[in-house]
Amino acid sequence: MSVANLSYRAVFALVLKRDLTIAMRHKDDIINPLLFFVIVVTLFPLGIGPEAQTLSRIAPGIIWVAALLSTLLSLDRLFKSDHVDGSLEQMLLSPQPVFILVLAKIVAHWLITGLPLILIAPLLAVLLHLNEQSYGALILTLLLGTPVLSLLGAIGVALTVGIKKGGVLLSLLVLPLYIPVLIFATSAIDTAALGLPYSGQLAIIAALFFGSLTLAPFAVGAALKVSTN
Amino acid sequence: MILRYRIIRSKSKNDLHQNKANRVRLDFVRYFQYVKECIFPLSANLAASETDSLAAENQPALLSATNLTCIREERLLFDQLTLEINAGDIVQIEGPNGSGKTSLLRILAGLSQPYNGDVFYKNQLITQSREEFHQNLLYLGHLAGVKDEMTAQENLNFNLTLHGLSIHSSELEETLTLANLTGFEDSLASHLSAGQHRRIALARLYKSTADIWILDEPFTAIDKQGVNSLEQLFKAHIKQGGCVILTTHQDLLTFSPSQVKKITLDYIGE
Amino acid sequence: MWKWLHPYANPEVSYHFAGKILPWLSALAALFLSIGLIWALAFAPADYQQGDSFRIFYIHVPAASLSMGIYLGMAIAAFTSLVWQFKLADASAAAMAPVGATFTAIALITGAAWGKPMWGTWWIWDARLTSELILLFLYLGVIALHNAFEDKNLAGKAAGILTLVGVINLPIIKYSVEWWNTLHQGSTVSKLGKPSMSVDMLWPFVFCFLGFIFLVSVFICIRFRSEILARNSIRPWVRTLVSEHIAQEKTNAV
Amino acid sequence: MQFDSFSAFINMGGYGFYVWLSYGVATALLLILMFSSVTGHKHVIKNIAQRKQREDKLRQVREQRQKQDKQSKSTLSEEVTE
Repeated sequence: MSVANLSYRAVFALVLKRDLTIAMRHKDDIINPLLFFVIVVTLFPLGIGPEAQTLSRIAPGIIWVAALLSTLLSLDRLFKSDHVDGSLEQMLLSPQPVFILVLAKIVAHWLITGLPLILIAPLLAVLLHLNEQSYGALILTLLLGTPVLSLLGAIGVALTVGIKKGGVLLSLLVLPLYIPVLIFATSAIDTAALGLPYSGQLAIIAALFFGSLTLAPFAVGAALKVSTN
Repeated sequence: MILRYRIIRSKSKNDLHQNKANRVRLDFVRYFQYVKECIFPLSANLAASETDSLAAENQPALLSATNLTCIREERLLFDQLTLEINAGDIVQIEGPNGSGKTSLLRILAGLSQPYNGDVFYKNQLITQSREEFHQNLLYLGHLAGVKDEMTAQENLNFNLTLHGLSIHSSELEETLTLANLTGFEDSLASHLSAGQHRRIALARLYKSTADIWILDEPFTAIDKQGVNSLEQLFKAHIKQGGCVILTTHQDLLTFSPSQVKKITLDYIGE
Repeated sequence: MWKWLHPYANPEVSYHFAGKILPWLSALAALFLSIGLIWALAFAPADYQQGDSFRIFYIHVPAASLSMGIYLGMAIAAFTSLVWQFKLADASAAAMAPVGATFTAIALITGAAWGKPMWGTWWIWDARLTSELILLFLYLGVIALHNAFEDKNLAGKAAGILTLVGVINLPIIKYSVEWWNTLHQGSTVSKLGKPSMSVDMLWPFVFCFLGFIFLVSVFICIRFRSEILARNSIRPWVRTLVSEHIAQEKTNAV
Repeated sequence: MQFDSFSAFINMGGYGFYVWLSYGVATALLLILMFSSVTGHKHVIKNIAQRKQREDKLRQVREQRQKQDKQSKSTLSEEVTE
């Protein structure tokens, strides 16, 4: 046995592996938000009507709003179970930087919920008659946008994790912050449908991604310290 | 045991009366003199421990706190609490339910911020030397910090690695044997009993290199034999120059009363 | 440099200071608002395009800019409280949130009432109205978070973090909404833009604006005082203050 | 004065409903805020007074207990001297 200062990468890998292991043993946590996503998207044609033209017009919005909601649904498990069984305290008390721990947990959350969403999105796009030219834009915006959802959402969860009925409050806190991502992502998909370049919107989403990647873990760390207080 | 407890209690009550600022202080020298006068007029044993604690004063206190004030839900739990914990101390915090024992432990561990006052690790603010302090701190709260979805071995491995201790799997099994979890290494924590849960968390103590152990009700759900071996562990830890701060409703059985320092929290609003 | 601020960092001093300036602020607010509003309603000339509906401008614009201003003030207070552990800043941020939310609501409703005769519809997804609506959501989030915590100090810290996240996001949201608006509305130019004001329109506006600023200060003072009391309820000075207050009320009742 | 008569003032050149709606709603909201601020202040004071009463009661109970403790302690020290 030896006392060693773990490298940041080792800490990151340790927490990531732990969270993924837990998720793999609790598969319904992965599947349920995904099912929710699919069901919400299939409800829209039933509510609006099966005309291909209308559907393809609103498809980007539907897919993105459903993605927002299913992320919101899955966010709860990001810190809740760790808070309930005390392992969150232990993590905050470890000599490792909170930034790394938090980032690893968020990345794990994205791998568990964001990635499956991206994989299944083209299938749903087919159901909604999304314009063929938009598929690339859909995947790219989801790829850049869903991490932003996880990062911003983590702030909200960290703030509400100590509150008994934090679920409803969470949506009030987090959804307004999601608006820019929603606007730019859907507009990128719309622009792509017209055959125009959408790199501008993508660049803005990328900027949002890097901005939240650097700032959100700090906010999450501070919020967790308040919540475990 | 009961006798001693009462006298210390009334002593600290006296303190509350005399001192408007309401310091519950751990003034060991005065404390021992008091005990000496009261019960053991001639005790070599006590005299020795008295010089011990005097010698320890030359070094910086392992953990000290000044003027701690804690308010929870707009209730004052303690006010202007000053304490000093040296290497080789075992400190038991007592008080009725809701008197702020857990809050005090959490403040000392740096988990909660006090309303007022500071906590120092070797004369350095714990907020400033966070990493060094956490390297030398082992805190176990009410909640065990054990994941249901992981096996006993995985839990222990994660907890140790996170706190900077790398360990081989053979050693992991040894440690779990010490914690009396033989045969349960590979069972998911969700299949284990409350006591075994607790043991997984406590198994960390056997490998800990931290000086300061802060334990909130470590004996809950632990059987008699387990309590005994934990107390042996505390003894070894203290001998090596560590300190133990704990809350427990039972008294420590294998320690002589003079070894255990007590802090009584029993604050009444002014 | 900050030494002169030191006495005001004491909750007791700030409590009494806020109490002392309160009547002055109220008087100023009443004076400016009565002059400004009467002038705006009865004496200011009608706009040559919008006619008398333009008179909504005199409350809509101050309310809208104050709603943003209060959020900014809240963010500054949250920042000072988080960085320098300045507890009074927490109290002031908590005092500002409901006031800001009310002014945001006023800006929204007056905007809708102005929009109806101008656009023919109560609600239009105009960039300014939309970002005002989102601002309202942000305010409501902060207030809800304040109420969700039992402990006032923790509530202040949590709401402070949310406020700071919000204030970083606010320009992004505003920009994205404006961008979205121009994208979808094409040539429709927002009619709520500030028209070029003549001097006889400007003066009543200035009076109204100042009056609303004083009114906001009155509200914040009252709420700030109660926040200080609630956060320091165990302090002896609060105890004596409260018992004096109760005794006075009893004599008044008799 | 921009208006010839009081009814013209109320009418606001045809926009009366919207103008007075805005001013009315704004006034109402501000009054509600004022009301909630003032009652909130009173509520805080009442709460503190209540808590003070409760703590006074608690202290009385504790003091009684302390007295009993003292008595039992004196009996105890007698035992020790024995």
